[in-house]
This record gives sequence, C-alpha cells and structure tokens, in this order.
Amino acid sequence: MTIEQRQQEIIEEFALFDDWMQKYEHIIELGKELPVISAEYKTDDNIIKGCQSRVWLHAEMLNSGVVHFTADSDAIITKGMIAMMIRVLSDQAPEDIASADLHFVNEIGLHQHLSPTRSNGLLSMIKQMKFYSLAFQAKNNG
Amino acid sequence: MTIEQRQQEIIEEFALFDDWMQKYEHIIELGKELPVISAEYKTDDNIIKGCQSRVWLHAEMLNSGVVHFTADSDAIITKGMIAMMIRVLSDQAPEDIASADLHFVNEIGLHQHLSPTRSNGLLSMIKQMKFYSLAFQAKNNG
Amino acid sequence: MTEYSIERIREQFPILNQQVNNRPLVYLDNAASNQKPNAVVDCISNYYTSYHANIHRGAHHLAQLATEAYENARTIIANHLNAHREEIIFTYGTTDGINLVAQTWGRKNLKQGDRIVISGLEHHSNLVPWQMVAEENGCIIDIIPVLSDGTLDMAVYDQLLEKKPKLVAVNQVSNSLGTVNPIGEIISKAKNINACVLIDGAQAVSHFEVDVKQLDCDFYVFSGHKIYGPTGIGVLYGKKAILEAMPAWRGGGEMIKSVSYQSFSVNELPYKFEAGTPNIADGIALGRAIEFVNSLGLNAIRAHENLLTKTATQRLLEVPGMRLIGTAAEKTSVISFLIDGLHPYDVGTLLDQLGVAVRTGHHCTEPLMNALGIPGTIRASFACYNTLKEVDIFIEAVKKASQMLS
Amino acid sequence: MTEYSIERIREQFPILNQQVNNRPLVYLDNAASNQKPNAVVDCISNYYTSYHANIHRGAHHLAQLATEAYENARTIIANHLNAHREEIIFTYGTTDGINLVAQTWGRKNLKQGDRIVISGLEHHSNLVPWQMVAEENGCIIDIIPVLSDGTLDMAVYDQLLEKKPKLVAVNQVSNSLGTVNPIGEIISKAKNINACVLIDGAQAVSHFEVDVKQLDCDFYVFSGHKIYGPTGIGVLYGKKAILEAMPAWRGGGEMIKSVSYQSFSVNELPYKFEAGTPNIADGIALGRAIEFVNSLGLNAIRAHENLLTKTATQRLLEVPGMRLIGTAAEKTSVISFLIDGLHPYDVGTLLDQLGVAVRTGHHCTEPLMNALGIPGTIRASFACYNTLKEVDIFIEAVKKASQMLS
Ligand SMILES: Cc1ncc(COP(=O)(O)O)c(C=O)c1O
Ligand SMILES: Cc1ncc(COP(=O)(O)O)c(C=O)c1O
Repeated sequence: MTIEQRQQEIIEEFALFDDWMQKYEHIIELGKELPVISAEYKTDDNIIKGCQSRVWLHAEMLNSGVVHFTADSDAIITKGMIAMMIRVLSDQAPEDIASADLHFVNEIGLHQHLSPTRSNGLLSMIKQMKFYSLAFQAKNNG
Repeated sequence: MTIEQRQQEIIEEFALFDDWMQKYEHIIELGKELPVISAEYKTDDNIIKGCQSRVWLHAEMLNSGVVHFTADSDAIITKGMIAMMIRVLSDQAPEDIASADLHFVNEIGLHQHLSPTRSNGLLSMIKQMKFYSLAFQAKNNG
Repeated sequence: MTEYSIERIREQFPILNQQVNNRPLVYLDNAASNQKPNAVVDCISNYYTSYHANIHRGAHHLAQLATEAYENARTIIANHLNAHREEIIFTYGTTDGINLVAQTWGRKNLKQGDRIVISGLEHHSNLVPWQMVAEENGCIIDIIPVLSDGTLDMAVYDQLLEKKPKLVAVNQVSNSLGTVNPIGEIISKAKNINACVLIDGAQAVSHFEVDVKQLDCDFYVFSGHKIYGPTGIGVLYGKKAILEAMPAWRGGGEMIKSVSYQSFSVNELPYKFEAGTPNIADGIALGRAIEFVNSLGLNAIRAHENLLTKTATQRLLEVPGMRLIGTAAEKTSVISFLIDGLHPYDVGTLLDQLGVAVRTGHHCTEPLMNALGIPGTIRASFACYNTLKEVDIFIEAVKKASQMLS
Repeated sequence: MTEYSIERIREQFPILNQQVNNRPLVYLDNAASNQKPNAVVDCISNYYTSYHANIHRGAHHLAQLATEAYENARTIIANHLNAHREEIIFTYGTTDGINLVAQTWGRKNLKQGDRIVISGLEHHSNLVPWQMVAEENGCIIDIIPVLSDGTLDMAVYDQLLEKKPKLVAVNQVSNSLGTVNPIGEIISKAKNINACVLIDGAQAVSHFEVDVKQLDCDFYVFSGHKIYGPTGIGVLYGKKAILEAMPAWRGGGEMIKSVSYQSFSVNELPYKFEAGTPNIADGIALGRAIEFVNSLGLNAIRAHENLLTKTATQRLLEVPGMRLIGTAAEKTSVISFLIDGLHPYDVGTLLDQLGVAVRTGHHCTEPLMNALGIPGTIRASFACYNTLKEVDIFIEAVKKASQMLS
C-alpha cells in the first residue's frame, strides 16, 4: 500500500467515530498496541525531547530498500499518534517518506497534536523521520 | 500683600480675558517685562535644566527677613510663568514660601505648564524656590 | 466590603463565557496567566482611540494626557506596594525585572567567590539570570532544598546564611506547587547578615497585599499579566538608595539627563531604568488592573480562592492513584498533582477535550521536578472568577480522563 | 492598487476625530509615535476577550490559539522583511533591540581598541548602548559628521572605514531631520571590510518596504508603535548565523532548552532571545499593523506623505524668519524648523493651543542639536492619514504663533 492509501485507510477508520471520546479511546488503544521499541534503541541518542512528552525514534534501511521505523513515547496519546505515523510511513521508500504530505492528521481532526505549541515531540519526530529518509536516500545514491 | 492676596490678584486679572489668546498674549507680555536677571547670576550653577526650556534662578535673603528671587528663561512663555511665580513668592517670609499652595495656576487654567511632562523647568524652579526658603529658614533658626 | 458576587465578577470577563470543544470553558490555568476584566481591556482601547501619544517631553495635549495617565499608574502601583514613586520601575515583566537587577546590581556587586542563595522552588526566570552572572563573575549558587511537602528546608537556609551570601533571591509563592514561602523570616535573616534580598512576587500579587516597606526586601518584582493586567508590562520595586547606586542597564532615550557624542549622564529615578518609549498603554492598564483587585479586595479574593482550592483538593482524593504534589500548610490556589501510571500530557489533553484548561509539564521549574523525581505535574490554579460549579466539572473531568487512560 | 482614499483611512483612526482646546486636532507628531487603526486596537481587545492564555507549552485550546496567532504574527513580519521566521526576534522596542545586540554581540565581539562607527544623526538609543559597551570594553566610537543640509559626510565615512571598524550602526532615516541615509552604500562599503552592520529602522518602516536580504545588513531593528502598531513591542532581525553565535541576553523561561540548578542550555532561534512571557497581545497586534500598511501599500503612503511634506515645506517659507533644519534631497515626511528669535517651546505651546500637535526639543538627538548649534527644533511629521487641509491649518497656526510671539 502506498503512503496515500494508508492515509485513506486511517481517515475511513476515524469516520466511524461519532464523538471525540471514541476517537481518543481508539488513539489510546493504538498507543497500547504499538510494538515495543527494543531496549537497545530506547537510548538518549534516539530521544526527541518535547517539553511535554518524550519520543524515542529508531530508523533502519531494510535490504528491500524501504525504511523501517520503531518508536516509543512516555505519553500514551503521543504513542497513539506515533502508531499512526509509523503505520503510514514505515516500510516505504525513502523518497516517498521524504516527500509525504501527512494530510490525514488534519482530516481526522488531530492537527493540534502536531502544533509546535504542544511540544510533545511529534512534530520533531516527523521531521526526524524525513531526515533519516533523506540520509538513507543520499547514502543509496552515493 | 500675602501670598494668597497676590494669587487672588492674578486670578482676577486673568478673569478679564475672554479667550486663551488674550491670556497667552498677557503671559508673553509678562515675560517681556520680567526684570533682567543680573548677568553674574545667569550662571550654570543657577540653571534648572528642563528638556524643553532652561530656567535660571537666583535667591537671596534680604535684611528684612524676606526672600528675594530673580529668574530668567530662554523661552518667553516660561518666562511669563516665572514672572507670575516671582510676583507671588518673591519678598515673602521663607516659611510662607515653603508652605505656599500655588492654586492660582490651576485657577487661571495654566496647570499644564507645571506638569512634569512639560519639562520646561518650571516645576523644578518652584521646588528650588521652596528649597531655598527652607535653607534660609534653617540658617535663621540655627 | 461589599458581598463577593461571583456573577458580577464573571460578567467582567467575557472570555470565560465560551465553549471549548463543545463544552463550557473552565479556565484553570490562572497561575500561567489570568484573564483580564473589561475595565483593563477597555482601558487599552480607550487609550488608543482617544489619547495615545509618546510620553514625556511632549508639549502637546495628547502627550500630556498620556504622560499623566502613565505616571498616575505608577502612583497607583507605588501606593499598592507602599513604595515611593521613584522606586517603581516599569519593566516588561518579571523576567525582564530580574534580569535588570542581575545585570546591574548583580554584575557590579557579585564578585569572584561570592555566594548567591536561591530556593529549590525557583522559576527558571529567578535562576538562569543568576547562573549567567555567576558564570561571568565566578560566583557560587547555593540552593535551599525543598522538602517532600513542597516547603523549604529552613534549617539548611540557616546554614547557607553562615557562608555569608551577598544575595538571597526567592519567590514569595511557588508557581509549580503553590507553596507560600516564609519570606518575612527569609528576609529578616538575610538582613541580619546584610545580604541583599530579591523577592519574585509573580505568583503572589494576585493573592496577597504586599507592603515592601514592611517586608524590608531590597527588590520586589512581578508581571502585569499575572494580576489581571496585560502582557508585556511588569514592575520592579527597588529601595531608592540601592537603585541610585546601581548602574543603568538599557541605554537610550529617556534614561539620560544629557548626552554628547562622547558620553552620557543618567536621568533621575525612576527614568534612569526606563530607556526608550515605554509600554504606555499596558502601563496605564496595569494601574487599572490593580484598581480592579483592590475593588474586590485581596482578602476577599483569597477567601474565595481558598474555598475552591480546599474543595477541589479534597475531591481530587476521590480519584484512584491520586498523588498531590505540594502539600504545604500555606498554599495559594494552585493544585499540582499526578495520577499513578498516567502521563500528565495525556491527562491534560483529555481535560482540554472536556473544556478544562490546565497546564501540564515542568512549569519552568525543571530542576524542582528533577529534585522531586517526577517528569512534571498537572496543575490547576484558581482565580477570583472561578466557581464551585467549575470545581465540580474539573473533578468529573479528571475522573473521566483517568478512566479513559487506565 | 485601489485609490488612496483619505476619508476611508481616517475612518479607521477615531482618535483623529476630536477637538483639542476647542479646535479640531491636527496630529503632526507622527515621528514620535503614529496612531493606531481600529484593526490594531480591535485585535488587542479581541485577543483579551476571546483567546488570551500564556503561550508555548500549553496543551489547552486557548494556549494553542494564542500561540498560533503570536507565531503567525512572526511569520507576517518575516515575510514583510524578507527574512526567515527564526531570524525575527520579538523585542519590546527599538531601544530594547539595540541594547540586546550591544549587550550580546557587542560585549562579546567588541574588544579593547576596536572601533565603532555611528552617524552624527543617531537617536540616543543608537548611541548610548554603544557608549556603554565602549566604556566597558575599551572601544572607540567614531562619528560620521552631518553636513549643513542634514546629510552624512560620506567622504569622512570612507576615511573612517579605513580604520577597520568592527561595527557600523546607523539609522535608515533620521528622526530629527527626516534625512534618508544611503544605507545601501553604507552597508556595502562596511561589508567590504567585513564590519558588522546594524540598521536602526525605527523611522523607516512606516515609509519604506524593507528587504533585509537585499540590504545585507546583519541586524535591523524597529518599534511597533512607529508603524501603526502598539507600544511595548518591537522587532530585531538578525542573520541566522550571527544570532546563533551570539550569547543569550535575558535569562528565564522559554529561552532555555534545559535547566538544572547548576547550569542551563539555550533554546533554538528565535526563542533563545525571548525569555519570559512575551508581550503576546501586542505581538499579535503588530502583525495586524503590518497588514494594515500593506493594505494601503507603502508606495502609496509615501506618495501621499510626500505631497503633504512638499506642500507644507513650501508654504512654511512664507513665514518670516523661517529656517528649515534638514534639507536633504531624500527625506521622509519630517519637517524640522526654527523661526528666528523664537524659542521652539513657545511655538509648540501656541500650536498646541491651536489644536496642532508637533514635537519640540532635541528629539533625543542632543549631540546632533549641539553639532548644529541649535537648542532644538519644532518638528512636524506626517502620516498616512494627514490631509492637505491639515497642512493649511498647520501653516496658519505657525503664522499665528509667530505673530503672537514677535
Ligand atoms: C531613529 C530612532 N531610533 C530609535 C528610536 C527609539 O525607539 P523606541 O523609543 O521605540 O525604543 C526612535 C524613536 O524614538 C527613533 O526615531
Ligand atoms: C514564580 C514566577 N517567577 C517568574 C515568572 C516569570 O514571569 P514572566 O514570564 O511574566 O516574566 C513566573 C511566571 O511565569 C512565575 O510564576
């Protein structure tokens, strides 16, 4: 599935919810289901420090040429948001990740979580995901 | 005449004027008529520096026990105001000067010239006049 | 004193009357910044629509009106603090005021090896400016430790004073925990060893009457936006003799007596510390804000806030896993808490969805949070306009959020 | 571009529609501070009555709205100056901005024996801060002299550059005389010898488009209240690399990345230089003020002001003893003058009685007045909302005052 198709999938999923409470319950669920990042990657090196919550992000280039992300956060709602980011961006080609427009966040009404004012680390995480992808891409082409 | 009587005199004088123009023409006239301060007193020592206009003030204690003031300014309206201050306060007993309430300025509608914001030196001049009087009084009593 | 009518008070704060996420707004982020009554907002509009002009030195009518209003605000503030007019310096906020003192009094008087005592409860704004001077001049900063209930360890304070610090800088009230510090005792003990004392009153002025003469502190600072006044304005009180001996900080128009291309001489107090065109509108409006609190009466405000705080604190304990952070006997209307297993950010996010505005995080007291071994707290804080009904909504919202997250 | 409709513009400035001393107000003190359109005033009221909260780090709705509006204002300003967002530092005014640069870049980079070039036209705010650093660090200040027409002696500037100054700090437009300085030439010559350049744009921003990238200056500063915005807010533009290399100035909340009791690390740009709760309301309103000038168009404003200035200048020459101070070919809408034998204060006082607001005195350029051998001037300055009718009233008032005083 392309990044766009995955975004559409999430948008449809969220269309089922009648109110914000169901929506947040779902995000919390997603947060709980996020595969645990392996301990070796939950290091200070991989930390993205928001003021409100912290995010750990690890990226690796698989042999198949796609970028694989694992991540974690100390806050569960942030973690739920991370789960969606990973679902959309992980295991995609680096050039697609780098150029992705994550419009689904707006469409499911959660754009406020990506506001710089939240300082929950999410915005920096997306920047960092794109940055990794660019780096892998450069290395591939180099 | 007491300080109060002199103030009343000025208030009555100004009551004759129909508009601000006559009033200011009169002040300008008073400014022009102010006896020249003698050159020996128009020194940097005696200067009271407002931002807008400068004032020179000299005070001396006469044998009769009253304080005699002479003063000058580079601005003619300030000088006119000075003329009135001198008319009211000069040649009075130091204790009367020190405790004088110069309500006439308000009553003739010129209080704005005594506002600290004008920084024309007038307010500082009055302070200085009272300060001299207190000093002379202390010396007398001492 | 007239009766404390919460309806009549709330009428003056139109911002409170709105829906957030389809729920009535319950604004409990007052320790970060409280809301402004109509009188303050109208004061600003009225200034700009009828008598704005640059102040001082202006010989024209509008300049005169603006100057009088601005200087009148200074007088209101001076009277409120029991200070002299020349001792009231308009700043741009608490942070600006503390930096002013650190960069003038501090850089001049704090020498190599000198000690500075601050408390473990300080806001970054009463810590970083001293770290800057300490680094430049080679001084040592000592911290009065915080006990587990959020009060200061006064026994250690006594020991620190034995090292003869040059400066003691503490807040009157902790913004993170609400602890009211014993500043009377702190000041008098510091004065015994001739230390200079700065009190950060940012969190105090909207709850307590402050008499700087009686306190006998050397400096007292606060922000307008924490006492129902506008942002961008604050006050530094300083004892006249100390202010006179201090070098100027910002150079420019208004703070000078005379300037040549070669040198300048400084103006008299308070102008010496007020370079450039000041924040005229907000200075005038701060005067109005102080009249507003005085019209309600700070004692009446505090009584009302105490009722809300006591009720909310008791009811919070109904929530499973509730952990109150800061349980000093003397507190203002700040309640900081954690819920076992839940991250403050998650709780704050769900409270916001429920219309309840609280603050989460370290509240600009990162070292305190580290000392307490917590990542931050959820902080609710009440002001004169909050109601018992809002306490109810708040408690229900905390319960709901806690449920959803568990 | 739409037609320049003075009626529609004046409707937006209710303050202009009043009587002073029973005469219609003619406000010609715009170089000191211009008036604010309704859009700016309403922006402030609207902020306080609907979405005030402390910004950044707030997880709740109002904090989010306030932060977005404040950061959006920063973007408007960045676009207006052709700068990047991180290069736009909110200050409290021109004076605050220049002091920031002097106390950070200046104290760090200006060493014993280093030379600073400023012009003889500078406002005290672009002189005293450098005198302070020069005194502390042992630097030498060189002055570009002012010629009799109020322009700078560029030949001497070339000579001063031969001494390899570290810094050139000049205003784009003189507040006392209205002279427009050749800053393009000043900057490029300074850049040839790798001097740092600060431009004081206080008097320029309400008349000219400014493109800091094209100018290639290192710093550009201005005040909100001189571009139809509120008091208490200003802007410092700095090149990113230079801002990054500069130490922080005010310490406190928001400007830090992380703090312990022992030390702190600084936040990224622009926050590194924005300690404490900023002037949120006025920052947002400054963005609105810039939208206002752009809605009229700075070229259209300047064309209108030029017409007023030209007309008034010609007609002033009808007054016996008229002496224009500052007759540069390139001027903004400032007319400074003296009348033989009359003191500026007297003329200003009578003009005020006639409803005409002008400024008199040294205009915070005392050294310039001394260099010109005059005690000060009478200064009339026009803004976008002044009219030819007001020029008439002004001229008649000057004649009347002159008559009364002669
Ligand atoms: C050229 C110039 N520089 C600096 C300033 C100082 O600006 P502010 O007083 O707003 O800080 C002014 C205005 O007074 C000015 O005209
Ligand atoms: C105790 C305390 N000190 C200092 C500050 C800093 O105040 P401001 O951000 O208004 O400069 C605050 C508020 O944030 C505070 O609560």
